[in-house]
Amino acid sequence: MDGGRNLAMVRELLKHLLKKPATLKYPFEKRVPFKGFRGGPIWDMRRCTGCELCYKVCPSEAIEMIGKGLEAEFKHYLDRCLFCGQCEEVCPVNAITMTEEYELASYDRAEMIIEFKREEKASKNLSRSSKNV
Amino acid sequence: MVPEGIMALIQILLFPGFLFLIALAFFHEWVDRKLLAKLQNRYGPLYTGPAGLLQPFADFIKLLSKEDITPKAADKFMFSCAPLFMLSFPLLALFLIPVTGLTASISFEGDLIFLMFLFTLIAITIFIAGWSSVSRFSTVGGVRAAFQMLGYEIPMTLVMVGPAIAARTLSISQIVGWQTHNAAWFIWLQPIGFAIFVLCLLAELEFIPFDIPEAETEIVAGWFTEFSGRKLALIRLGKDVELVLAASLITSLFLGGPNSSLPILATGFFLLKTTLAVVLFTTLRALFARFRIDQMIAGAWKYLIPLAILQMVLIQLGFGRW
Amino acid sequence: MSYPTIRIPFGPQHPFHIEPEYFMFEVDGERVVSVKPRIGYVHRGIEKAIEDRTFIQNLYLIERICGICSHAHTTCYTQAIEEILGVEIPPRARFIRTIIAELERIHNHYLWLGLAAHEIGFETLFMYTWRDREIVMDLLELLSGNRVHYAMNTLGGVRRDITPEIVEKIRKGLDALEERMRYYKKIAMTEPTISKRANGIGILKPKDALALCAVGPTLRASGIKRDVRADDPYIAYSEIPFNVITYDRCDVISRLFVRCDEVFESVNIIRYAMEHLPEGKIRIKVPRRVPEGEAVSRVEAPRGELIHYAKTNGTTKPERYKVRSPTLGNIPSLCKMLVGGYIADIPIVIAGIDPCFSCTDRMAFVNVNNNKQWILSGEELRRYAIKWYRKE
Amino acid sequence: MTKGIAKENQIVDKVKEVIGKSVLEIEIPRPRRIFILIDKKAFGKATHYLTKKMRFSHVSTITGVDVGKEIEVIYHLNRGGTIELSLKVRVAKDKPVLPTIIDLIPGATLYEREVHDLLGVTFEGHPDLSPIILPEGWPPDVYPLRKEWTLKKVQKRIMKGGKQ
Repeated sequence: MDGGRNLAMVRELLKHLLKKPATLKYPFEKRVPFKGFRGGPIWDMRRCTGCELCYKVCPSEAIEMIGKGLEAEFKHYLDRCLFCGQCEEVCPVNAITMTEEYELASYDRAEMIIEFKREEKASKNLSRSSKNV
Repeated sequence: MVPEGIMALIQILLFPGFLFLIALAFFHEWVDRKLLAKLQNRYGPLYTGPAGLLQPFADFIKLLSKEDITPKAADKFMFSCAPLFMLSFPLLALFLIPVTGLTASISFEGDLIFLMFLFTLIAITIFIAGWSSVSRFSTVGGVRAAFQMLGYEIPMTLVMVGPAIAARTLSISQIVGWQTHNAAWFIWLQPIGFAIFVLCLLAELEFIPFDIPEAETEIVAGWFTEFSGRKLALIRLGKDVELVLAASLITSLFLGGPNSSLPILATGFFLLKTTLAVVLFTTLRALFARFRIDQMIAGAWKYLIPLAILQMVLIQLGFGRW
Repeated sequence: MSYPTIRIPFGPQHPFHIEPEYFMFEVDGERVVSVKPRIGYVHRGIEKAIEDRTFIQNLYLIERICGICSHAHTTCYTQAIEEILGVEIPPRARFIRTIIAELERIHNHYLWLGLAAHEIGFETLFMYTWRDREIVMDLLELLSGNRVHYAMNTLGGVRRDITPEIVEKIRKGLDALEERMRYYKKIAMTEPTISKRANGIGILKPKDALALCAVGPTLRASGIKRDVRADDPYIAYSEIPFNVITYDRCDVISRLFVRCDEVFESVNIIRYAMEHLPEGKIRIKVPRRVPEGEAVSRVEAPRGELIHYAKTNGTTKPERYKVRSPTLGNIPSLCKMLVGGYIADIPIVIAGIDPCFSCTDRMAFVNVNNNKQWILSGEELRRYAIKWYRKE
Repeated sequence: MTKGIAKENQIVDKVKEVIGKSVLEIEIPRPRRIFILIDKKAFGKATHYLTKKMRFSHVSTITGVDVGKEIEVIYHLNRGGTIELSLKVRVAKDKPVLPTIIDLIPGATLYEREVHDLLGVTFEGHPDLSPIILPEGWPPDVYPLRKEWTLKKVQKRIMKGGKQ
């Protein structure tokens, strides 16, 4: 039963005694995603013209527009978003950019809705207004 | 209270007794998990205590606080006794092993036979645990444990008797004494016996090549699928103590046990050798895939038993005697 | 003296299934007497959902039919729609699609090797293969911006280009992947415990494989030379030389070898494709409205032949869209293999065909239970109401 | 596009010889693809001829399409992995019955059960037409893929009356 002990496996095992583990000590060591990684999208409200293209094209209806044209504001539902980048692609004025943030989980669904307000009404339009920035 | 009575109490409860053995059980589980992780290129337990040392203890406490469910159809009495037996038999067996010197807490002529009897009892407890928790998975697991016992029981007994014949005694303490006096460990004298003994202990501990009774990918967790909460905690502790028992049995029968009478030195040697034995188990565990039950039994009867008999013949011819 | 056979349920929740499928086994002792499959537990009704979404939105819905062969599904989908539109995508886009398809095949086969090792209890090999799988997932993240759902395909081409330094990184990654797979193949050949658990297990004779319409590695492991990439070439496979792997031992170990060799083939295909990458655009404009028509498109997904049937009616939404994933094709042959084996062989034989039940269950109807929970919570009720009124 | 379909034309001519009159429509959109719509009467002969004589022995899948009054069942047959022939048969919606092809190709069992579950086409001679995809408590008369059963109608039916 223990006849054909194969040495390839034994050598590999012993080699691993010296190797550094391949796993990361998350959350203390974090892995930086590559450039171009599709994380949570953010809206640049100064550029947005309220053309509704991103709202129409979103496959999972994760974008909600309030108001029309230049006063339009957005509510982005992170828990429905697919991170497909279709809104970033379709936006004629490049107002939407996909950040490299992937730690977007939260216990409370209300926190998963991110509002993007216009400049004069509220100060924090560029950055996210929810807790998990 | 006569001081000598207190000494006996301390011996049983504290030093070479329960507390020490359970702490050793946790330590050996930690060694096993850390080494297996290292061999598999990952970290293993990290955050509880220094380098995850307290992880097994933390698991034990966590399980104690979990809800303890008994299946409605289960045989209540047997279902709750199985974990108790599972823990007490290995602990009792460990008292037969010399730890702090050349003689164990309990040592009488024929304690080797008593130890073999305890081994069989452990296997039967596993079967009862599987049988009494009336779920398909655990029944199949229990039956497989019984089959596996048929496989490894005979070669293990044959091989355990080897050192006894060479040392012309049936008491473990005297076998250890014999090895210390003649400064000859049985691992050199009876290498075949040592190899078979290690394989049989792997089967008894249900480690990887032989973890058939609890094959998680086939029958969930095999015989202890239905246990939870306190009962599961006791079973896992029982399995850890069983690991200590297997390691200390190898140390005393084949590696010369604590080969000095001074308590500190003896315990030091004992700890060193048992940990080495656990390292051996873990390396084997990382090396193999799981056998099927019919392959295991066929292998045991086709290879292990003839080799064990060959070892017996060699001893009779005087090779293993010195 | 036949003992009463006891029935052992495998699934729908079972530690070794990555997805809920359900097999009811009649077992006589340790021998399997009969098998009754029951699927449909991850039944999300994608085909019905496809019928009321636009073609662009469908792209992302179809991609999520399966986590591992998402690119195969989108390639098949974009091919079908482009065929109806009568549009020819630029050659560079075809090559990039092929590169991603082959990277996905390597990713799938590494993942499968780890799962198979876990099935037979070989924890260490499971850990090693899944560590090496990170190499190909990093390459895919580098190329497409995401580890699993690459969203590289779009109607009319691909969305991202391959730059020279990405090509260099891929080449280094491929060398490592090839070298590791050679080592794993040697292990699979020499390690006695693996061959004991996989040799001569789950036999599928060529005659049965053909009659039961098996597909992919399961078919090729029974000695039949069938591969959509060679027989019915699509995207850039007609311009890239490669050979179809077959083994004829018809058991689990030969399925393992077929997949190992296919990784070597994929590595060569990618290297060839990167050297002969044509210049030019990577996508062309495609109208939103697709003319009336129908198309059958076939792709060699990592698990086997994947076939899509599209029927359009001139609007922006498809009339009918049928998806048949490779796993559904292999289930009849799987039942044939399981009968007569041991209980202990069930996981490795099921894993042998590399089942992906999320693919198999993508059929026709929305699972009402999810909807119900979905509607009850306040926020969803509000949004559902908005959507409802906007439609009326 | 016509140069590459010599083989396909041959096949179509042979099929015409055998069941010429009941072939309603033929279409070869591209190499290695053939669509043939035939009358229900000639279905048995056509499938037998194709699978046995013409060696279209691999069924990739069977698709059901609701075309208004009728249900069109498409058999995607395949020969040697290359040529894909889609044989279309139309069946009335109120009496959707078709003979099974399991005797010719055993591999079609699950596909026929699937079309039965979702569109209600019963296949005579099929050993076990029990639901394979839909959940156990599914009302027997609801065929989700039929056009008249829109998403909302089915939800109402399921939540209101149907056993779930």
